Formats: sequence, C-alpha cells, structure tokens
Amino acid sequence: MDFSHPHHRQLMADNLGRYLSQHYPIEERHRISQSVAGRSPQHWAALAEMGMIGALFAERDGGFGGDAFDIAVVFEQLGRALVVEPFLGTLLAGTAVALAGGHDERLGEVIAGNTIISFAADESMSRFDHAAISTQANSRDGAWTVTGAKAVVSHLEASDLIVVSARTCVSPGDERIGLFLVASDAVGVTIRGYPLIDGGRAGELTLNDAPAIALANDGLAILELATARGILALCWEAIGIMDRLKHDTLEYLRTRRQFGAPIGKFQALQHRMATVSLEIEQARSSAINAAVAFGDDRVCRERAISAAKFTIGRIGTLVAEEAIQMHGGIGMTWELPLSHYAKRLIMIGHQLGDEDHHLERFMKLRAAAPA
Amino acid sequence: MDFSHPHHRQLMADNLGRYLSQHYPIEERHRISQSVAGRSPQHWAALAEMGMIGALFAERDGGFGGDAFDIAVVFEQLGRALVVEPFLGTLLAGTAVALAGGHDERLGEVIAGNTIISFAADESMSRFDHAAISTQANSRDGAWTVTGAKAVVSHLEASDLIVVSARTCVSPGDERIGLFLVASDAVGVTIRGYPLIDGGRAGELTLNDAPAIALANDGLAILELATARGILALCWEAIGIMDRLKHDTLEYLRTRRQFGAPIGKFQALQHRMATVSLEIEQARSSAINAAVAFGDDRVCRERAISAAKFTIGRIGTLVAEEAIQMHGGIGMTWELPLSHYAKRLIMIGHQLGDEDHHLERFMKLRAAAPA
Amino acid sequence: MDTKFSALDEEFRVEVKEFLQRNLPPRIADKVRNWKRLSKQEMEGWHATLNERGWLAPHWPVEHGGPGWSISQSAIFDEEVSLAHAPRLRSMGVAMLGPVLIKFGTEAQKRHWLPRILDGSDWWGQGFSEPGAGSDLAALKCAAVRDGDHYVVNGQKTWATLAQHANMIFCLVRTSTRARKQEGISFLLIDMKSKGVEVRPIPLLNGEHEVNEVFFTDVRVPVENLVGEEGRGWTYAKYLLTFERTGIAGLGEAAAAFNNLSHIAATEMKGGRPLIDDPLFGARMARVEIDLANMKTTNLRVLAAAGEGSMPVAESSMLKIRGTEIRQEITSLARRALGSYARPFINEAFGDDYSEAPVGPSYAAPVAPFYFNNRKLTIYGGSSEIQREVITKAILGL
Amino acid sequence: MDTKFSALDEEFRVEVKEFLQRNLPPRIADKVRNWKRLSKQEMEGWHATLNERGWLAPHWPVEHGGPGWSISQSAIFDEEVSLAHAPRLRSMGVAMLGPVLIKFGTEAQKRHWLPRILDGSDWWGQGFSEPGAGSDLAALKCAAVRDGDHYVVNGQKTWATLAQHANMIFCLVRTSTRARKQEGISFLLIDMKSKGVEVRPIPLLNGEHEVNEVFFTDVRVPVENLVGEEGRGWTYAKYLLTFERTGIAGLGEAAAAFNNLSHIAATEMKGGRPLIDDPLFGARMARVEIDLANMKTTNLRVLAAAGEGSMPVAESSMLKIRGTEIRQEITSLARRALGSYARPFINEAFGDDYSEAPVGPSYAAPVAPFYFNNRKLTIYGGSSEIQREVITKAILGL
Repeated sequence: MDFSHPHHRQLMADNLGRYLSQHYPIEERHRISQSVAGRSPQHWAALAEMGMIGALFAERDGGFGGDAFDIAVVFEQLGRALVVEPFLGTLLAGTAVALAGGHDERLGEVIAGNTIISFAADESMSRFDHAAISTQANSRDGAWTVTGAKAVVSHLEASDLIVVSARTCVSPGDERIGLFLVASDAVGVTIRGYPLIDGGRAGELTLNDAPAIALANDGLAILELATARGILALCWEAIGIMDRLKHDTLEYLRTRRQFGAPIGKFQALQHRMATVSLEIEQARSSAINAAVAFGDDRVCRERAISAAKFTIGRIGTLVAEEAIQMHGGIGMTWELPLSHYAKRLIMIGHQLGDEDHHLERFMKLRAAAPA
Repeated sequence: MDFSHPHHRQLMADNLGRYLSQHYPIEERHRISQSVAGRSPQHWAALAEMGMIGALFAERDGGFGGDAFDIAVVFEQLGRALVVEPFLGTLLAGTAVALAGGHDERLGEVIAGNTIISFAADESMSRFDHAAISTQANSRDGAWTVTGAKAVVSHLEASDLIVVSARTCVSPGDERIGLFLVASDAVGVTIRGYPLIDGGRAGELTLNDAPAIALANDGLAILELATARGILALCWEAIGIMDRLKHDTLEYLRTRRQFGAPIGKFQALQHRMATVSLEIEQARSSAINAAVAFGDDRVCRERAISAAKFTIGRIGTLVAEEAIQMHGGIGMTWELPLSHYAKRLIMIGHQLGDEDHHLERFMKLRAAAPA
Repeated sequence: MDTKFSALDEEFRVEVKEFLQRNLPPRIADKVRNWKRLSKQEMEGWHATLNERGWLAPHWPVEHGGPGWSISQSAIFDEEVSLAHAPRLRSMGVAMLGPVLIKFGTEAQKRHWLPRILDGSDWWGQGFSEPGAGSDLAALKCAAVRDGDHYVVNGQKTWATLAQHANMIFCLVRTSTRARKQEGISFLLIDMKSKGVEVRPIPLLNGEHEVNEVFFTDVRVPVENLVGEEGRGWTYAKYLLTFERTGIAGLGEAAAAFNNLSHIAATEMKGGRPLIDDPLFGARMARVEIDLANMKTTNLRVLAAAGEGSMPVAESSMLKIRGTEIRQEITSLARRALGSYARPFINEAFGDDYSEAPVGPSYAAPVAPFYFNNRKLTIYGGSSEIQREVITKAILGL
Repeated sequence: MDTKFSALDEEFRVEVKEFLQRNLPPRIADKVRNWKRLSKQEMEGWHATLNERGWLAPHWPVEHGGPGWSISQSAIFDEEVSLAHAPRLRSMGVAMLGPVLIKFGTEAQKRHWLPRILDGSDWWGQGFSEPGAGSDLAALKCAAVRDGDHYVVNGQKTWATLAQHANMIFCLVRTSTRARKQEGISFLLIDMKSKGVEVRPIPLLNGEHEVNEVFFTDVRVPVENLVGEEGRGWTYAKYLLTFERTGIAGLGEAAAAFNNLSHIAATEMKGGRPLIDDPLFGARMARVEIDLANMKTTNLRVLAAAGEGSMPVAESSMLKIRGTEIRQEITSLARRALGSYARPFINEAFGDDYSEAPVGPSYAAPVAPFYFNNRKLTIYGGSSEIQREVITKAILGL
C-alpha cells in the first residue's frame, strides 16, 4: 500500500510544474487563450521536448510512459496552471490511433509535437453517447469517405489530423461505429472555429464526403478505452484546479478583513471551507480509484471511471461555486485568476459526460459487476 | 389576497389548541400511545363533542366544515400536540364513505365519535400505489366478500368499520378497484395489532371471504380524492410538528451553554438554523398551496398535493435531523419530547407516499397540466 | 384564507396582457426570453413605455406617480411581465432612491428628483460598496467634508451596477469619523459629470461590462444634495435595502427563466427522448419547479403581512436567500442541459451587429455566461451570509 | 503508487476468511446482517474468539498482544469482517483505554490492565462527558480530591456507552480548579463496584438501553489508578480521541450496511420492478456507493500517510465527518426503502425470546430504530461541528 509516486514520475511532475510556473503564468495563459490560435506552438514544442506528450503514451506506441498515473500527474499540473494547449485531444485521438495500430509514424509525429491531432466524437444530438451519432462513413473501391457534423472539437483549427467516429454500415440494426483519420486540409472538410468560455478554442467540423483513412471498422471498444483515459485526464486536471481554488480561497479567508477580523474567523465560512476541503480529498480518492482501475477488467474499470467523473462533476461544482461565493464580488471579476479556474472546473463537467450521464452509467454497469 | 383564517375557523383552531395544551400534555400522550388501546376513548369523545371530527366533513355529509382549511387547522393543532388519536383514518375512510354516498347514518355515527372507522388501502407490495393491489372482491347473489391482506392500517384494532380497497373484476386487463365497507368483527376478518415507532398502534388486516358492503365498484377516483385530503392533513400535521421542533431548538440554542456562551452564539449553528427556519416557511407555503388547490381541476389539485407531500418529506427530514443534531445527545433521548416529534415527522414521510413517489407523480402529471 | 385572485383582479390581468401585447417589441421579448443582453437604448425605451402608462414604479405612493396597486395586482403584473418576457428594469432610481427620497427627502428634493427618475432624465448609479467595505458596509471610508455650501468628496466606490450609463449616483459617504462606524454616515446625491469623478469598468468573469469602480477626487457636491440628516445615512440605507431585497428575490425572473429552461429541456434530447423526460434531469427540474411554486406563495404571504409598509427584515431576507438560490439552480440546470454547447463563447455575438449563425442551438450562447453572471445573486444586495445574520438576529434574539 | 494488495496480502485474506467461516456463529452473523441487537453474552463470546486468535486489538503493538498487521492487512481484515457480518466490537478497553495505557501508563498498569482487557476480565466504560460538558468537554466538573493514598471522586458522567455491563470505567476528572480549564484534568480508572457509584440508564428515542448516567458520591479510588501525570488528562484524552475517530468512520460497518440495503432494495418492489432499479432510488444508492468507494481510498491514504503513528488530527476528522454521513445516508435509504413497514415497532421483538412472526418483511423491524439510533454517529466521539473546528484550525491556521 503506497500512495506516493515512484521517483521518475514525481520528477517528471516536478519538472512540468516548474516549467509551467516559470513560463506559463496566468498572464501568459490569458494571452494564449485569447490569441487567434488559442494555443502556443512555442510552449507545445518545449513541452514535447520535455517529453510531456510522450508521457501520455506507452513505449510500444513510441512514448515514454502511458501509465494511468503518468496521465494523472501531467494533467494535474496542467490543471494547476490552467493550460489551454491541446493535451486532451492529443491523448484521446492519440490513444485511439495507438489502439487501432498500424500508424506508428503518424503517432511518432504527434508525440514529437510536430502534428496536432484532435478528437471528434461528439455530435449536436449525441449527448456524450458515442453510439448515438449520425455521421456516416462510406467505402468505394476500398477508399473511405465520411459525411456528417461534429460538435465542439477542442483545438480543431490547429489540428493537422482529426480522429472521427462514423457509422460504417447502412443496414438497419447494424450499429457498428468506425474510427477514421481525416486530414484537416482535405476536400470536404469545413471548420468553424470559436473561443471557449473556459479558455482556448474549439470548432464545429463539417464533413462532406471527406476522404478518410479507416482506423477501425468496429471501434466502440477503442472509443470507450480512449474516452476512459480522457476522463482520467480531466479528473486529474480538475484535481489540480481544485487544489488551486482551495489554496486561493484559504488565502483570501486569511487576509480579507470585514467586521474587524479576517473573514476566515467567521465560523459559518470555516465550516463550509472544512466541507470543501474534505470533499476535495474525496475527489482525489475517486481520481486515484479511476487510475488504479485501468488494471481491472472492463466493467470494474468503467464503473470506477464513471464514479470518478460523477464525483469530480459534483464536487467540482461545489468547489467552484463556493470559491466564488466566499470571495464575494471580487470572485466574479475577470481580473482574478480564480474566476478562470472556476470556469474551467465547471466546464470539465461538460466534457466526456456530465454527472447525470456517469451516474446512470454507473448504475447500468452494476448489473454486470461481480458481487 | 388574505392569508388569515376567517374568525370561526380561527376560533375552532384556538379551542382545539387550548383543549390539547390543557388535557393532552406530552405525558398524557405517552400514556395513551403506550397503552394497550393506543388511543383514548375519553379524549375522542370530548373532541367529537367539540366538533373536531365534524370539522373534517361538509354539512351535506353531516359535518360542520370539510373545507380544506378546516382540515388544515385541525391537523396543525394535532401535530403541535403530537396527538395519536384516529383522526387520519377517520378523515380518509370517512371521506371515501361520504364520496361514495348512501351511508349517511353510519357517517353520522363516525362524526359523533361513536364509530371508529379505518382506511385499508396499502398492501405489502403496493408501495403507495392504490392500483397495485391484489386484494380481490367477489360477488355472489348480490353479496360481496373480500379476500386479501392490508398493511399497516392505523388504529386497526380500535376500528368498528374498515374501508377496504379491492379488485372488483377478475377478467385480465380490467383494472377496476372497488371500495368496500367491512365490519371489524365479521367472519373472515383477522387483525394483528402492534405499536408504531411514531406512537399509537396499527395493524395487519387479513380478509378471508369477509362479508363486505360495496361503496363503489370503480373507486379509484374516490380513493384519489380521499387520499388527497389525507395528504393535506399529514402536511399540516407536519407543519405543527415543525413549528414545535423549531421552537424547542431555538430555545435550546438560547439556553444551552458550551465554551462559555449559549450555543446559539455559534455562527455555524445560526446559519443552519436560519436555513431550517426559511425551509419551514417554504413547507408552510406548500401546504397552503395544497389546500387552495382543492378548488382547482384534478391535475392542478393533484400536482399541488404531490408538490406539498414532496416538500414536506424533504423539509421534514431536514428539520427532524437538524433538531436532533443541534440538541446533541440529549436530542436522542426518550425523555425529551423533541425526539418523539422528530420520529413522527420522519414517519409522516412513510404515509400516503414518500418524497420520491410524489416527485415522480408530479413529473408524470406535468404532461397533463395546462401550460 | 383567500389566496385566489378576484374577478376584478382578473380584469386587471387582461388589461396588463393587452398592454404588453401592444407595447412590448418582439425583438426585445426575444432577447429577454433567451437571456441576451439589452442595450442602453432598449432599457430606456421600455422604461419610457412603462412610465407613459404609469406602471413604472409599482411600490411608489400614488401621489408620487405610483399606480396604487393592491398586492394582488402587483403579483399579477409581475406574473404577466414574466410570461411576456418583458425586460426587468432594475432601475436604481425607481427601486431604491425613490422610496428613500419619498420617506426622507425634502419637498424640494422630491419635486426635483422624483419626476426625473420617472421620465428617465436621470440614470442613477448606486455608490455603497467600497473595496474595504463589502459585506461590512458600515466600514465605508469614502469621505465627505463640509466646505461652505458644499461637501468635498474623496474616496472610491465599487460594484456600481451600470454606472457607465449613469449621470447621477447616490452614495453613502462618511461625514464623521468620531462616532461608532454605523453613525457618521450620510446619504449624498452626486452628479457624475462633476469634476473629479472617474468611472472604470470591472470586467466580469463572463466578459460582461456590468459593474464599475467610481473614483472621487475633491468632488464638490452642493449641500442641498444631502438626503435627510447628516449622519443618518445608515438608517436610510437599511430602509432602502429591504426594498432591494424584495426585488432581488426575483420570482418573475425565476418564472421566466424556468420557461426558458423548459423550452431548452424539451428540445435537447437524451437517450432518444426529450431531456425533460429523463428521470434524473426531470427530477432536478421538478424540484426547482416545486420550490418556485412554494416561493411564490411565501412571497405573497410576506407581502400580505407587510401590508402597505416596507418589508419586514427577516422575511425579506428569507425571500432573498431562497429566491436567488432558485434562480441560480434554474440557470445551472440550463447550463447542464446544453452538454458540450455550454462551452462556445463568442463575446461579440452578444452585440447587436453580430450576424453570423449561432454555434449549436439558437438558445445556447447566453446560457453559460448567464449562469456565471448569476453567481452574483447570492453575493450582492447583501450576501446570503449577511441575510442569514439578519434572520439569526430576528429568530434567536441573541 | 501501489494501491493493490500483494499476493501475500491475498493469502492473509484467505486466512481471515477461513477463520471467520469456522468461528463466527451463523446466528450472530444473521443478527449483525439485519442490524439486530446483540446480547452481552454474544459480544463477550466474539471478544473471546478474537482474543484467542490474537486478532482482538489490531492497533496495539505486538508486545502487548497486537497482531502486528500492515495497513493492508488491517484493511483486509476490516473488509472480510464486514463481508462475513461479524460483530463490530467497540470495546472501550481495546479501542481507547489500551492505547492510552500503552503510551502513558506505568509498567505495573500495563501488566495488570492490558491482559484483562484482552481476556475480557474487565468490561470498561468511558466517563468523559458530563451534562454541562458535551462538545465543550474541557468544561467538565467531576472532581477528584487527593486524600492520602486515594482520590475521592464526586460528580456525574453521562453518555457512558454500555456502562450497564461495565465493571470498570476510565474517567476524566478535575483534580485542580486553579489552572485554565484544559489543565487540572486527570485520567482515572475507577472500579464500578466501589461504594458510591450508581448507574442509571438513559433510554433512547428508539427504545434502546445503550447509554447511561454514572453518579459518583465520595467514591474512593486508589492513587495507583491515576494514569500518567496528574493534570495531564486532557492530553491523554486528545490522544485517545484520534483513535476513537478512526474507528467511528466505520467503513466496515458502512460496507456491511450497504450490503443489507442492497438486499432490501433488491427485494422491495416499485412499479413492477425491484426498487434498486428505480431511477431515483437507484441514483440515491449509486451516489452513496460511490461516496463509500471514494472514502475507502481516502481512509487508506490517511492510514498510509500516518504510518505507524496515531492518526493526524485533521484527516481523522475528515474521516469521521464523511464516514458517519455515509452510514447515516445508508440507514436513511434503508428506512425509505421500507415504505409503510418502517413504522411497526415491537420493542420485545429485539429480545432473544420473541418468537412471533415478524410484521412485514423479515428485514424490516430493525431498520427504522437503527436509522434513529444512527443519528448519534454525527454527535458522539466529537460532533461533526467539533470535527469541523478541528479541520478549520488545521487548514486555516487562524
């Protein structure tokens, strides 16, 4: 029983934390977030150089890590610094490519930071359900094209490649979902980019007979596992954010004076802050459980993943809302970093399934779970 | 817009309150509650004499009131004094008899306090759903008998008459539920009585070809309306209890000293008590809405009834649990009246549908509601 | 107990409905329905329309231009306004300054300022909070020193809502530092165009420019702009805040917001059926719908009990706490309902000259910004914490 | 990060399983599973069985009779005990007095008392709280005055759990009134059979006799029954309470209770399907199941961080708060699951000689009483309010 990280992983996390605190302060983050690109090629190159993309992938896939806890420590640091670079899309799409196999060279370019890859699974009506999509793939003479629309794809404009999910069969009753690789500059690809309320940019993807490379004809299992890793990443990003919100709020309670005393002297706030603190520890435990569960069978893993995303969603909302409330008006200003952390934390609940989605999923998976 | 009661009704409420505070103090209540009968014929006679049973019924049914707010003020007072007499069963069963019509003389005896009548609709598997019963009624030569079992019938042992719900048809698909009047001393009637955790007694009723008088062959609408009046009564009983719990808890916060000050000086408790207080006002509003809704069409009425029972269930649990918690250990003792009020309040949530039941019902009735 | 509206009341309802139908521009109703931002011109236009009809200041006495409505009529007006998606004008002049002037102002002040509030000649800002005096409002420092026929004001105010549009501002200022902190505060009317007044925007987390800092440097204010007595400003502010709290409960806004939520949840799909029919989401909605129905009655009960006077303080605090929680819950549910489409945020899209197609469903864009903006509801006008203190004093008497 | 059990750990699990299978009487397991009350004899019997195996006092050092388990082994033991529905003995001697004697007692005290705790010769009561000293424990007044080789004790203790069975009681007593209130408190071991000791039951709201008042009138206690130094009792009590809090989180109990809840919810029907599959009830259950899974890991993290020492104070407070909330929620759900059958309450049915058929389902009778009894969880052993104070001090440092 050991809850500390092995030396090499802790070292990597510390390295990343040091880089970000030195080179990615909140002013830099805002500058990047509000830029036309919504990302920073310079930082991306530097972080790739440091091995932070490689940390997300196993050695057999050309990376230097890929363990669940590698993902955890990297995203925890990204959360602390509120980084807007395309790590999540890289993890999701890169995992899908790796699991499908046969694209080592492309993956190598992704890990090297030379290719930006994004992940387009959600659609306007799919509501976090990978199977509830209508994008259609067609093959003619062994060549595939894809037609449909994908919603809110992170860093879409910056992408060179896009992993797209699409139905691979038109016969009724056949629900196979395939995975495809589409070049962002291919014919039939239309991209509309826009900023996000939680920073950085995303876009709407329209595909009109766009040429595509098939990664997997029947890709739901790959989608599920890639998504599980994405959820793990979001959970740890949220942990990093919550720690920061807790830190800032405690500091504010200690220093802000009203009625002749630091507001942290007021018991009603103290007790709520105690609740916030203990809930954050519960959230951290759920994120640990999710990481550990990658060693278990599918049902156990997916239950732990859904339990973690539910927990992070519930507690994240509590932490964000309490952090703002305890700060009062100042907590609602653009100027305070806190408000941006709070926005990102809330919006993590809008990615890869919300509280209700994962609670229901957890319940449905119960039947299949061992007693 | 006037939220005060008319003079005659306020007078009646004051009379009842005065009688109970003089003649039904908590020691008397405990004595009655723990007695073999689980009720007091003396008080019942006195209360009947005062018109408190008649207040629950309209003049056309032989009563002196019967308005929703008549029921409200009577049960509010019963709640304040934690009365264990068979008012609820009388209201439910009496309303069913009155709605069915044709039994004026029997109802007169009920209102006079000479006949005790109880209401047997729940079954072990019915879970608050009047239609989900298996008790069966059979008619031969125009004479009805009833066979089945009814669960947790309040004051069953004390009853002379029992209103029983039963299926009136055996053809598949026919879901008609009829209402019957069964004499408690009839052949085929078996009663097992027992005490209740919230005071007084109830019993299990077994019917084996018991002779019965048909009140209505198709009685679901009557059941629904009678239940609505019963729920209204429970809501106002709960309001009376909550006011008492609030009063006792405030008093305790003012007088109990720890750390050199009344515990009511501690802000964490203050803010929770403020929440309890404002929630009680919300509960009172829901109970008012339920009473007012008896003037509306069925869907509006039933939505307001379910909204009120849901609200009372949710807030009742909060109030009971907070009252105990703020009292600390002493709040858990048998000796303190508070603990008995808390038990009754919680158990009101187990009668005529709980929070979840009524929330779902409220949702289902939405479709039918006017925009 | 008579909680139903009379036939006369229902006639009044028809009158309100007809007025709204005739006078409310559909373009504005559409903006309000969808939680979009109104321009200054749109707010002023609706202000003028209401004033013309004599319905701008429901809580003012008839002799000063109030409509003389009963509680039922006010409640009906509130309901219809929300159903029609008419703008909620939170005019500081109408809602706050008016009642204070009516109760504590001189005849001359009433004659001068009240008509100007109604006809829109003046747009009033509120100058209460300061960086060091938020919940602890009485700790304010902004100083007014008497100099002949003038006060000379120096200091800073913050959270001045829409003060970028204001030409006048009413302020709490410190005229004496010798007394205990609640004393020595005065209530002063200041011309924003005076020399030494500077307004700086405070951008909010949702990108909105709604509140401002206001700086005063040697600003000269004529003594006739003092309201009531010097040193009694705290009393006037407390009186005023009970009016603010009533409005802040915002049941009309809540009802309108719930309608929008219902529309969104009936349109969004989950597992092949409308989100509103999802057991978990539907239950969340039903809970808040029930809370809202209860709150409507609580509100009427408090108003009925208060009669003609101002709101009793503990009850108005209850309304504020619960009313704002309900509004926050409704916008939170709307945010949840959007799924991925809560994230896109095109700030220019809130302006009137944006003509591109919306990203995602047409109702999506304003939802998350409105959710974040609504975090203010439990903070301003006396935070929920301060309101609980008020209730505590009233019920515990400790 | 290595949070999995090793192969060696899993071997140990098999050993525990086998032990439980062989030694746990099914009749007792059945009572525990169904939240029924155990008799004194049943508790003593299981105490003896565990002691014989050397597994009675997991947190005692090996030299005093502890099993020398790793954190993993303790966690496994806890899991298996809950799965098997073995009784949770909350022996005050094992859980509280033992650690205090081991750390602060004299050699003679250890030699004399520790074996008697293990072999059950002594049943220990706890005498901390007083009517005027609950959350504010340091306000205690029960006085011990030195008189030659004895202390003479006068005063009253309350909430003494199962003290009706005890022959010994450890008490906090005031030996000096001159110092500030935390000082001048001493830790004394008192023979319940001494002249002047009287025990009176405090019946609880669920009809149970679980706690007592204990009165001391001129009770003479030999000075060798003082633990540690005179006046340092507060320090010992604080040390002891961190042990109490760990146990009180009660994750094993929570897991066992959740199993019982699952059984009930799988048996009860709603709308034609098991209650566990109802969207709202199922969601309530899923939430608490997730909370419990998170809590298990939090518990292991805290234990791992603490290593061999006693629990860090803020973390153990977190475990206490959340663990007790989870247990309360589970029993609350079980109560809800019963519908009407939560109400019948036949107190004699909890005795061993009751032979009538149960009213309603066989699992029903103990549920509501257990729900009410479990309200104590957030009150005793330091209420949730007191635990939040502890956390506040640790995180805010104000």
